[in-house]
Amino acid sequence: MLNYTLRRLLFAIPTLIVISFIIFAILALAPSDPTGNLPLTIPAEVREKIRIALGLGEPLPIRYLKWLQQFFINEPLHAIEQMFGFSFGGGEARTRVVSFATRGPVMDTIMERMPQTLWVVGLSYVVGILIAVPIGVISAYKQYSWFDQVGTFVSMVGFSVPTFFTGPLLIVIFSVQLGWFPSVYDTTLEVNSLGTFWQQIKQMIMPVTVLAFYNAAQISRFMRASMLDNLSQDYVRTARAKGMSEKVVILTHVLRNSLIPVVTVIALGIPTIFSGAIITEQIFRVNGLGQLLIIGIQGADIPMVQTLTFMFAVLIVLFNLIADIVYGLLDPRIRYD
Amino acid sequence: MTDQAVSTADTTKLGAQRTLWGDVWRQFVQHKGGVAGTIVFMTIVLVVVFGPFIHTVDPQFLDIRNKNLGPTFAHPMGTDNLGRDMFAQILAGGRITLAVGILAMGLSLVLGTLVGVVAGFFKKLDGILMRTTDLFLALPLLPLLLVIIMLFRDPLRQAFGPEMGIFMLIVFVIGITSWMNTARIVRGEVLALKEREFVLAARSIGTKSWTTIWRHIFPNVLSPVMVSATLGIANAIITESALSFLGLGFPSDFPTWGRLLFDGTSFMTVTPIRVVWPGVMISLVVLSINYIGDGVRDALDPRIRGR
Amino acid sequence: MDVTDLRTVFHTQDGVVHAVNGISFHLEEGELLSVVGESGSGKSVTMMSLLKLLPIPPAEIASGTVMFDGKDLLQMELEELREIRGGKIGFIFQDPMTSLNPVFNVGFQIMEPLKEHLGLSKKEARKRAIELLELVGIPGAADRLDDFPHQFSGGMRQRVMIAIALACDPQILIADEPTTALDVTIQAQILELIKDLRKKLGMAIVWITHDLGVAAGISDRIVVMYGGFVVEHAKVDDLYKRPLHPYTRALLATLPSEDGGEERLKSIRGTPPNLGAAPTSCPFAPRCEHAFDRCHKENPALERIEGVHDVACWWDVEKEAPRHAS
Amino acid sequence: MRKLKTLVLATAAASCFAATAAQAERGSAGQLNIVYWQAASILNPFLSGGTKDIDASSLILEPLANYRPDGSMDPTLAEEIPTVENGGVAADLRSITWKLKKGVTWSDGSAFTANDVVFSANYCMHPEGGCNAASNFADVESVEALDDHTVRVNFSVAKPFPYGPFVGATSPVIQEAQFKDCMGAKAPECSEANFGPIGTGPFKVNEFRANDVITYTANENYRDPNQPAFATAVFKGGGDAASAARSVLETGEFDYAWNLQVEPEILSQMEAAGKGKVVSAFGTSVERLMVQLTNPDPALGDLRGTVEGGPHPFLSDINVRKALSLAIDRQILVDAGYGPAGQVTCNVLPAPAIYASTANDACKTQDIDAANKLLDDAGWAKGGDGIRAKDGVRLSILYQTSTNSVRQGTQALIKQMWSQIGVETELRNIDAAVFFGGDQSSPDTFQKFFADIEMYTNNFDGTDPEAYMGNWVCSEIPSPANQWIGNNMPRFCSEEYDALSKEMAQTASLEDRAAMAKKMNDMLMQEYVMIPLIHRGRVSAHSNKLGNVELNPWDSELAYAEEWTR
Amino acid sequence: MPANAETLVRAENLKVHFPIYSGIFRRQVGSVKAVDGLNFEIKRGETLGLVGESGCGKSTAGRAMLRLYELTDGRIDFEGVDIAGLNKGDLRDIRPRMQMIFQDPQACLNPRMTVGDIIAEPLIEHTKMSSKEQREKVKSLLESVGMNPDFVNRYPHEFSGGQRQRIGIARALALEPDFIVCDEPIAALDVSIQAQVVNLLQDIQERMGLTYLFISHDLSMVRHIADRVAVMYLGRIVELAPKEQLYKDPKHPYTKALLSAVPVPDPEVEKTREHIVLQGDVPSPANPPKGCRFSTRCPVAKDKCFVDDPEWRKIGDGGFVACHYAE
Repeated sequence: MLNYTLRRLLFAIPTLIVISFIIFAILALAPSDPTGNLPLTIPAEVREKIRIALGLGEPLPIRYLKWLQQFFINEPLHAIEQMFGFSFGGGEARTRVVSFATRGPVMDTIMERMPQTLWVVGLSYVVGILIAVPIGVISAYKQYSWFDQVGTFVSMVGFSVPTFFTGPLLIVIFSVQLGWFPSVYDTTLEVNSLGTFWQQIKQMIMPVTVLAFYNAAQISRFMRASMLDNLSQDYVRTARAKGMSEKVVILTHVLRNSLIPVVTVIALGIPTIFSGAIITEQIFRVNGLGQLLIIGIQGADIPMVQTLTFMFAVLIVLFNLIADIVYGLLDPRIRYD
Repeated sequence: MTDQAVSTADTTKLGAQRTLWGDVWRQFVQHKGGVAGTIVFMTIVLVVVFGPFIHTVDPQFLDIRNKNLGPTFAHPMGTDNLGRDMFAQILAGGRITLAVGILAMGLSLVLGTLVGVVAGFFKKLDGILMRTTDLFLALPLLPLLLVIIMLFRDPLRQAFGPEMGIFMLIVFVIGITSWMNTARIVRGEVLALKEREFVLAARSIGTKSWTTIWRHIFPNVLSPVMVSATLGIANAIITESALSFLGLGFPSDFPTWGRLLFDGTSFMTVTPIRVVWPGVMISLVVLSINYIGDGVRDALDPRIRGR
Repeated sequence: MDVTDLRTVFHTQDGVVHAVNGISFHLEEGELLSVVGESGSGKSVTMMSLLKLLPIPPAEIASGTVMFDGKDLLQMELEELREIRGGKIGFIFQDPMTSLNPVFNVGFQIMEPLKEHLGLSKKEARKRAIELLELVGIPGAADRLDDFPHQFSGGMRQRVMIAIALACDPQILIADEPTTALDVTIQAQILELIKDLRKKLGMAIVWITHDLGVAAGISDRIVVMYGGFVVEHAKVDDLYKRPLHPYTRALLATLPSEDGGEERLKSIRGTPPNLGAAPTSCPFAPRCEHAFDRCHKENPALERIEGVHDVACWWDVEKEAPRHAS
Repeated sequence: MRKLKTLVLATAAASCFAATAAQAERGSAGQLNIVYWQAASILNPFLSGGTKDIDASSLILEPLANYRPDGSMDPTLAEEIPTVENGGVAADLRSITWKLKKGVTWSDGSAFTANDVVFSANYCMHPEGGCNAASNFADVESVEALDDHTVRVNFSVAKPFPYGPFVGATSPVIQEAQFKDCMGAKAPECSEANFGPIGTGPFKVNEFRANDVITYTANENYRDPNQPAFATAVFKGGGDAASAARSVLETGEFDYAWNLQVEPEILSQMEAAGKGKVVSAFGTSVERLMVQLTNPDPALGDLRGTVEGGPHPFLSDINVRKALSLAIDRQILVDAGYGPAGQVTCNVLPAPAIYASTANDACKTQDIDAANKLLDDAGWAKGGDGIRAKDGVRLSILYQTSTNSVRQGTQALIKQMWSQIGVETELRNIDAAVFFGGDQSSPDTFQKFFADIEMYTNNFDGTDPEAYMGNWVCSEIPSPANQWIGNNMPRFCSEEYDALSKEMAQTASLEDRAAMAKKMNDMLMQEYVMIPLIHRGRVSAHSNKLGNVELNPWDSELAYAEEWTR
Repeated sequence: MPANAETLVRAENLKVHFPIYSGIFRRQVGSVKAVDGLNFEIKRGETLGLVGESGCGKSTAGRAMLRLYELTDGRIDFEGVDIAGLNKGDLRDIRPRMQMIFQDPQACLNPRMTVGDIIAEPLIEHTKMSSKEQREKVKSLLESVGMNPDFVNRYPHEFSGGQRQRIGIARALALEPDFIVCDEPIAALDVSIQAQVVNLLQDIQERMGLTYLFISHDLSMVRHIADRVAVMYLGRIVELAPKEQLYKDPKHPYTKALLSAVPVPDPEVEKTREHIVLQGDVPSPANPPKGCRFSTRCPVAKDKCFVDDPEWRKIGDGGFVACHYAE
């Protein structure tokens, strides 16, 4: 297992380098320009100067190498310095990855965004799972029952209705008509009392619902399929022959086996939490990582987009590995070596 | 092998000609959801294909003085904020949306199956192809889409005209970014099939690799591919609507259901009916296709087929 | 245990499959009854029907009674039946690979019925589990309790299955082709073990097999099934010395002779019956060399010939004549 | 139009009412909630050209003078507006001397001096700084502090309009003490300063979250002890215009929403909820069609879209251009896409009033017949497919603009109008970051203009049109030689126009300047090299509870937030 | 069996090892020695039975004989030609002469092809028959394996196990081979069907003069069909002898144990018979025991057995054994 993990990690390095280059090249080739969103009143010469000040004057390979150094050496060093409070030599000369739009270090902005993204998108993922697993279990156990039919129907609708529709719909109903929940998410809210806690709950309900609905739709399908696979296995018969109650048979024997593939699917989906939910974040102004990415793309904030997308790529590679390892841990039959 | 009482039922009617697909079809017909899905889907396809011959209003015609109408006799689904007839737009949008869905799915299946089969069958190519697949999975798609569309829009427009060009581009973009799962599934299936004795039998005869793939591997991976196919259409339709949301989709005078839904969302409170139609159409298609997929999967599953 | 007129059908796309068609047999305390038959003869379905272990639907137990300890298992509430399953009646299945839950260690799986039926504490259950593993001859029992099924070899896995089935000291052990998936030398080990356990524990055993050789070695009585019917029933010596049903005879004849002679094997023509239609004739008639008119019209009932020897056939193989003039 | 009037009246009434409330104590009105659907990414206007960033920082940083909502200049940190009359502007027009208010302090308590002003100029003029306001400092030779409260700006040429530096929110004064280590290439490294500048304005930064939200608290050192009325302010960003409008007009969560580019029927419906009102004001923005006078045929390769590539196959015919303009019903475009935010216009220079020409107003009414006749007479005959052609050249137009739903609506309407005069149109929309970006490698920029018609809005800062009208001189034609930099998109070139432009740069008299500007505007209009469509206003919404608010189209909308009350 | 017939196939030091990779760099750390040095020959027209328990490498050996696996070492002479060294093209030319019948009648037929197409596949690959000729040939093949030739358009799932196995045999016969490897052809069949298939195989052998390598774990069936029998244990042949000799007088202790483990369908014999019950399980072929491979389970093992690998030596009349103490 350890060997396997190390090997995979080792293999991840060239993969990530290739990915980083592709990302970099794609974004550099992309015909969008950070000065494109400036007002037209700014003359072209000034734009050119701005572009050079942003470092766009240098050739692509140099920019790539610079970015590599910033991302892989300067940023981690900076993070360590921040964490432990001591400084490596030459800390002053180290440049970090700096955004075109904010002119501030990209990483700081990303870190600032992390909490709300994790809260809202992460919670919706958790809620989605919590809804999906029982639905999937019951749907499979009572295959073709009315519960199964309704569950299938609802999850299909959840899958097919885009969040750019459900979000505004909820806002119109619950913010405008009923006035129950705020339509704008307050990212500065600090939860320090029961009142603010309640406020936090209220502002999270709608975005979490929208996303959880979508997530639950997909995971419940997986859960159902996996349960169906296992319900027809021989060991289920053995468990029944041992005189185990249906509850134990389903919730211990079958569920444990069925969860193995589902847990890996869930693990594979975790990077999407970090990539945020672009549309939902826009609609509710949660302003998490997804919103940061889309703003970056729209504003041609190349360092921001590069860093974010590369981080997602790292997460995807990492969680692919984690999913495999989790599979190995959950399923004693699998031993990687 | 003791409780095979069930499968011996297969030998029942040796007199009648029965094919595997015949069995699948018979099973599929038993699946209520699948049949209902097929009926709904076919109805939508027929309406979308033949509707414009009956409802002959030009979907692009702007009748600004009749904007934001509710359903009327002349405009069964009302009009939008520029006075375009919604029904005509739904019909026109449906043609494009369905065509995109089906073709993009086709492309992603062809790619996915090809990569999956080759990776599964040729051990030497497995590593590189699977790493490529991982790479595609790990690549951030949004910027990639942006770049592909920027880079290839003009040449394609030159070659095939503005509508066909962007259509091909979008089909291509959705196809190229959605084949990875199919490839993984197919590869897994091929790895298992490769160990099956009939493939060994083919080798013992001396059948060449590509012939073996075509004759023995390919027909047997069709069932997972069919299931991915049904899901693929739904996925492509939803991806197209997301592209419209991001402003990367078709030109604005080229309606698709995704775009109609997105445009209608802002008018949700003014003319609610405007969001209902495209929303219902997308949901209906995705639902019906998923039910068809369920039906196909159940029909292809030998365990269930036995029952 | 007394089984009368058990019928089980499956509802499939192709119509109703009559898997078990009115089977009756009884099992005495401490004896070993073998049920012999080919695939599709209904022997496994019969045993599963006894404790309602078949998935319902598609299966349906159409009729019959299974009297055990004075109660009809088929009429019992599920809760009560659960007490019997694993508690009074233990089950061993054919494929030890798939019959054990792959994600739980064997200790858990042995201890489960102990806790459920005997109400043992975790500690007691563990102690008992070790005893059980030792009983079925697994070396290093205490250490292997935490191992997972895949870490055992096929034979060892089947021993674990036996340990689970024996966990609560059942009165009856139903073994569904327990050695079919095993190699001969391992099969020999398991057979030795069973013989040994019978001596020690004295429970009654129903042994399902298709191997006449295995049945010969361990049985007290044998039931031969074909097409969902019992076609012959006899004490073990009687059956092999004096098979009365043409099917039993043919089955014995197909086995290669011990001296490996050059002569051709005797084979039974045709294929096993399909069970799609409710049987109206003798199921073996199409393959039977003695079949005559009546066989195609009427299905013979099981009838006692002498002592403990029943057969269901219109033809008297010993006299080479129809059994009853009709 | 009637609606607009009522709006204006309502605004006026509100400000009357607010005048009394303005006497309230500092901080008595609680929190001011502002929503911008584009989030602010930085609070240093020199490093960002984004309106959102400039507006957000205008609550903190102040220039020497601001523009009032009526377009007049108003001293902010200066004692008065320097003019030739009061001696502040030198007679040779080559320098301007600002007298600073005394007793002004930065929010950290330190004194505001002329050195800060000088420093701000040096900061922006640093060649490696990439300052966005560099054009404000065009032709500035030096800025010097004559004493602690006097600053002189010296120009290298005569500047008839010397109010570039330090006027308007785009070129405020920053604190030397805070920014002195952030000059030039180091500018981006000073995140702390860029995210939390110390200013003289009514608020100071409490917390800055890039691209998300800014919280402010009232500046306790602000020069007017009663201002601002609000103790705190929140500047929330993100989302889209419609939902921003909703949060002010329907849910009342916010007090002020900016730039509501939303279809008019949606806005009026939201307004009906009664929580707030929609206000609009008109600056100099004109949505217009640019006509490509050179040939954009891809077959030309490198010569595509350049003067060298030859004239456009059909748009070089003025009759075609005129017919295109005649065929457009501008009022429909306004009604469909702009509502209160738009007015029909026939000028590329529609405001301020003294510069607005009335010579071209005929275009306000659509005249399909005249357009058809014009084309018929010019020999463009309709073919079998209903499309006009002459000598094998079909009137088939590729019409591009940036991606934006209102623009796409306008495109569709115009396409249909043109089809009535036998012109075929293909629509294309391009992401704004690409369209307005200067990426040399992209064929889709508005400067390369590889299309027949393109549409966008342009305007100018402040109230002086000199530089703006200078956009259409010959030397401004984009071409590969100047890396496609240049603002003369139609590739219009006229000696007469160039001469007028030069003359204007030498003229100080406002009346003369106005006459010249009108003449230049009329030349462009009568040549139909640009087809103006809509005079676009700013549309914002504010809560009914907010008082003393007036929408300011000439400067930051928040430039006078210190006067707002509840 | 012709008395002194020529040798058709000869395996010499046949080895098939499957590498095991491990560690971070996937270095080969060992190998599963599935087949580890087999020596035997099969005479034309003879049936050699190859018996052993699951995992002993008998199927691997059978497949290696047709070079469906690449050999690690050794050679296979087919009519004097070493097929282990042939290139792809030559191998393809020789394929029609050697065919295989598989264990699982379910898995060895492509479920998506009709019976006619399955049987015709070798004809398409190796002959230039017209499709009509192919049809005829397929029909005659079906007849020759005792099936109704009208079944050509059916799919495999419509047939019972025995019928499927006949189809598999028909496919193997299509190119009229000389040598057929029968890989447990009856293991998955019901008792009553097994006899049918075995009879068929024998009939065909007589008719076409075929040579069989008959792989099975069923000792009594092998006794019936084979002329000589080889017993495999853990990748090696431990004993090879004419069947009468092997069954009557087994030399190797493993053979003895194996024979005694087979239950006899006669209760009286069973009651009196003494069983040699082997203890424990077969060791892993990745890590076979030192010395004699059977030493860990051998009831009569002595010290030497744990150290020295026994020699493959001739014993009795035409028999071979690998045991230090066999006499």
